[in-house]
Amino acid sequence: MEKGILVMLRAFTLIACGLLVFVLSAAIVRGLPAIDAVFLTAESKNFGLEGGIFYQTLGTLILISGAAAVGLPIALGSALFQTEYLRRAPRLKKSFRVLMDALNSAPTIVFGLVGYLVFGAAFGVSWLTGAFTLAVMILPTMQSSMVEAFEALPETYREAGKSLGMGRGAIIRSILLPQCFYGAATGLFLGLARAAGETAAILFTATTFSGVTIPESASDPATTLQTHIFTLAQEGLDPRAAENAWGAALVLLTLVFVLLSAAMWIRSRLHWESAA
Amino acid sequence: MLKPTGLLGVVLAVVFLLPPGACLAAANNKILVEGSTTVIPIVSRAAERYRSIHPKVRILTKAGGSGVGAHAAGTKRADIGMTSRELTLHEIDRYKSAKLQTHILGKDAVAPVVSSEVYQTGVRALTKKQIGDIYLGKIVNWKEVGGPDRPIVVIDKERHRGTRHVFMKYILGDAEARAPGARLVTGSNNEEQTKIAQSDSAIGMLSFAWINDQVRGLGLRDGDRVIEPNLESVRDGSFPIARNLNLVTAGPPQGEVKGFIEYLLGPEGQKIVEESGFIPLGETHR
Amino acid sequence: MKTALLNSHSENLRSPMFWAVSTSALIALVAGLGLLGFLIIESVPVFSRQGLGFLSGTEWFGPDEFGAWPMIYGSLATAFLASLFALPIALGSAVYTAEFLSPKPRLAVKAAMEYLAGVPGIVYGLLGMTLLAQWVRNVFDLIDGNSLLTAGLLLAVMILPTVTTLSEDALRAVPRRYRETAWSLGMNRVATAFCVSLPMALPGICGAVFLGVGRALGETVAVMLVIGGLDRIPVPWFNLFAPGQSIPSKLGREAAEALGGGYHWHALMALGLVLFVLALSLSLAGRWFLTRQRSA
Amino acid sequence: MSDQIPAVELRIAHVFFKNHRVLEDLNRQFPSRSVTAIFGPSGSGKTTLLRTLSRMNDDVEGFRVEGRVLIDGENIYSDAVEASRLRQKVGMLFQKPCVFPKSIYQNVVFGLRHRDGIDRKAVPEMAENVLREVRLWDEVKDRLNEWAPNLSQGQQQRLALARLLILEPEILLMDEPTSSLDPRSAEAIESLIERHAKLRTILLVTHNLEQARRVCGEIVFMDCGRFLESPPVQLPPPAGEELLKKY
Repeated sequence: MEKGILVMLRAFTLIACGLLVFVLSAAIVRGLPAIDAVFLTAESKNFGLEGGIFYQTLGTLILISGAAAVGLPIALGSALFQTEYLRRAPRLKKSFRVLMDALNSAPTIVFGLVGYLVFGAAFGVSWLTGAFTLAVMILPTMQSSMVEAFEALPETYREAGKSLGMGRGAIIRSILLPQCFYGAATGLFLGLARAAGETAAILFTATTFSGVTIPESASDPATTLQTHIFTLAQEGLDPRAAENAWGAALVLLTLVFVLLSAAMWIRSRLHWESAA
Repeated sequence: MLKPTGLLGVVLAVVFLLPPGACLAAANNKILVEGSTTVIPIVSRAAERYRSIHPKVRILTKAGGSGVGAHAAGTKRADIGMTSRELTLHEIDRYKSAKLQTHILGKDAVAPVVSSEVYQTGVRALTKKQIGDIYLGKIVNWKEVGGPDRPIVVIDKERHRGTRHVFMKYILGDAEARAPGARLVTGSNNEEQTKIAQSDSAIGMLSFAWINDQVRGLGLRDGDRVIEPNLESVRDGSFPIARNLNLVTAGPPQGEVKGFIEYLLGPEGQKIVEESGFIPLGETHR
Repeated sequence: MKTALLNSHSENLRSPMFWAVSTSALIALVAGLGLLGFLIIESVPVFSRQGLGFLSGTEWFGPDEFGAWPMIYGSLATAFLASLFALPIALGSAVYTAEFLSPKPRLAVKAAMEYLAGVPGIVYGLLGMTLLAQWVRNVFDLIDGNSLLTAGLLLAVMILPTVTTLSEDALRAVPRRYRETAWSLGMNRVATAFCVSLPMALPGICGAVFLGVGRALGETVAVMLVIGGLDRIPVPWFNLFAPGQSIPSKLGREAAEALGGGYHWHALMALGLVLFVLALSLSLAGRWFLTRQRSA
Repeated sequence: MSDQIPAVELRIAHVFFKNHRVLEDLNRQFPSRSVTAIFGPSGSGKTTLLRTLSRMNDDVEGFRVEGRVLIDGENIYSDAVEASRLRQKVGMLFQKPCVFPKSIYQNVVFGLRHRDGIDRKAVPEMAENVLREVRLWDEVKDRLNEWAPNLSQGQQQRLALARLLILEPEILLMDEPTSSLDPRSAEAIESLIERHAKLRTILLVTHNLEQARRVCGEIVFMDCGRFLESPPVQLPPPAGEELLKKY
């Protein structure tokens, strides 16, 4: 009886982990044949059936770095606000956390629609609109990870700073930020990974299908790996489209996994350091 | 490490980046073309060639369907909207202020299409009534129209799509007719084509240019006569589900947009229309 | 509130750090409230014209009246299916990981779940469209593989890592002394896991499931490619082999046509509001359960 | 150093956490340039008293002070007083040393970075002086750039004290600074207190009556959040131990 249940539990765990292996191998088996130097460096042609995904990859990178540039300071600031300036107002602090949870739970397509309405009014369908939209979307991801890092810092560090007569600003600058650097970086990379995998939020706000090269102005749309795969996926009939879709999917997956690995690696350093 | 001064700098940069960003938006030499997935192959091919002649002009295309094309041109989100149907009364009324202008690019026809498996069992043509009944859900099995004993996977398109407009206008007499028999609703031509090919018992509607050996076009039976789904029958005016492929602009085209539309309507552009599987201007009897 | 914020002293007001930090907090606040605010404002025309008829209407057929019920049904049905399929596997692997694995393999499983959660939705969509839909058609002998069931299965895979990780955390949070007590009473590890740890972690596991379902509700592109896109409630209503439509899929398919204004747009925004409210209440309920677990 | 070494005075002060009164009826003056030991069982409120004097509890939810806490004749809980300014005058040494994960030298000069009017060139010399003061110089002079958290507990505490002394606080609050230290470090700190007795106002919380008698001019007894009315100065050591065990 006990044995049987144990075997079953193990099987479930293997299924769960096996899914990752399955997704990865599907992407590799189907996508690898598409990938060569030309595919990575050429412009896409003839509806993505020919050519490569250079500008798509570039577009994804532009969007996520834009999102990070906008979102990071806001996430960092609001995390500090929540942990350092709301210490004596636990109710306010809790409301702020609930607000971030709420933002986190919002479906991504909703960010896309509202992002179009707000940022699109200023920049039209453009990479900048997309970057702003993604920044709002990944804000709670980054923020909560940073809050966690700040709250994990022992109170004694803050008190040691205070006992030396340092103001709150000085404590943040000289103690909190250096000590929580890895925590903040973890949050940043988790947010970037989330942004890189997102399609619905940028479908209407940032992208067009073809003809995009390097954006020349704030009002230029981008093209991204995500939306490229989305279009090609609907064209599954043509084997070239399927192959290129999987090729792009493999590149995207690699990008996301690199970002995630970075986040995990930094986090492991974090634990290592606090243990030391 | 982000120093607080740096942090402050970034915050300020973001705040102060907005106005110049908005200014940048003004000076531009790009043309945004959005809309029908039937027209998009022509425009993208043309854009690729046009760029080799006019390297400074950037032409961006985006799919979405005829409804999106009309909406994008009507709200001036795009410089050119693509539609594979005429503007509806609702659209003309709604975008009155944009003074929409239509430029006919070429001609196309929509055929009822089926999975190759169905075609091979001998279903080669259907009457208007039969197709209508299939979409209304009155005919649900292929054997009722002389095919195999298999339920019909009826594939409909999103309601704003141009292809659906002209197809339903002919089959059910109303461009926006409901299709209670439908099993799937698809968007772009590519998506519909893929779903039909993946199935072994599907019926759908596609522009001629998407017909191939996995997705076969059906003839239209009218009494004893069968009108074959080929460009010949469109050229001679006998195929009834024909339509114009249009470009829509808000007001008369200006500058770079004008140049590109002229290119499309000129001999080079019309050659691309033909290469893409459509009928160029001035080649039909109607 | 002011005194709480400023500690009743003027120190903060003069510090640039305070201003930088509270500006960004303000931006975050505006973003959060603005999102909900815009959805509400944009859907006012719909609810003022149609009232709750918008929610119960079964025909999405403009230009003047829209009914959201088929989409709401589709969203709920797929989310329900997803949790149904994901739960046994997620719970099983959470129990196994938390109760039986030594630290190293445990961390490996956690990392695998984190990667799995990071796989972009569009990649799942591609998989669903090229593989899953075909399998579903063949296995269940359907005339077509695009159905509520397919979407539910795909969503199950997508929420599996979330539910697994959070349930595992909940199980790990059960103090060791309870397990040791059970062992000292002669219970074996399996019995301990199911009769001691699992019941004590139940609030946390509920929270995990709620958060997972909340995520499933919001998924757009993957669902869009396999659900069938038919705005209709299947007949009979529990026929999940039938195609359907979920709210995000509807938004994804139709938004481009109405972007920015018009009654159609307002109807879509109202749909977005319904979706947000559903996802929000699930997720807040989930968080509530999770904090209950932590404080217990 | 300023001649105006401030005195610390409590005027009918009560300290609350939420609605719980943890310190009450504190009414006493700690004169300028004196060393006072505060002695009492655990939980009697000694640490809270020190933290109140340096406003360490400002961030604690529900913390509230009634009455007046005067330093240099000024109520430190009035709105006009900035906590960090106050703490530049009032240095606090905690029971458990907290050194930053930086080098030894960086730790010593850590607080100086946020002070104005420091002559940069003089900093290394200042650092050496304070390290000599706490008798750490000989132990660390060759490895000032090494990682401070690697020091022993006693060395860390002396480092924390040096880090404080370099800022020349006028009032020094010490919360059982030697309770978990090796004798050598404890001795170093005690001797420093003796040497600085006439330079600063020092409040020393201790569990060790012997230590209190050795280094302090005066001993104040605390129990249940109050100063005991008639301090049993002649209390023999065993009785002190008993008082300890009571809690």
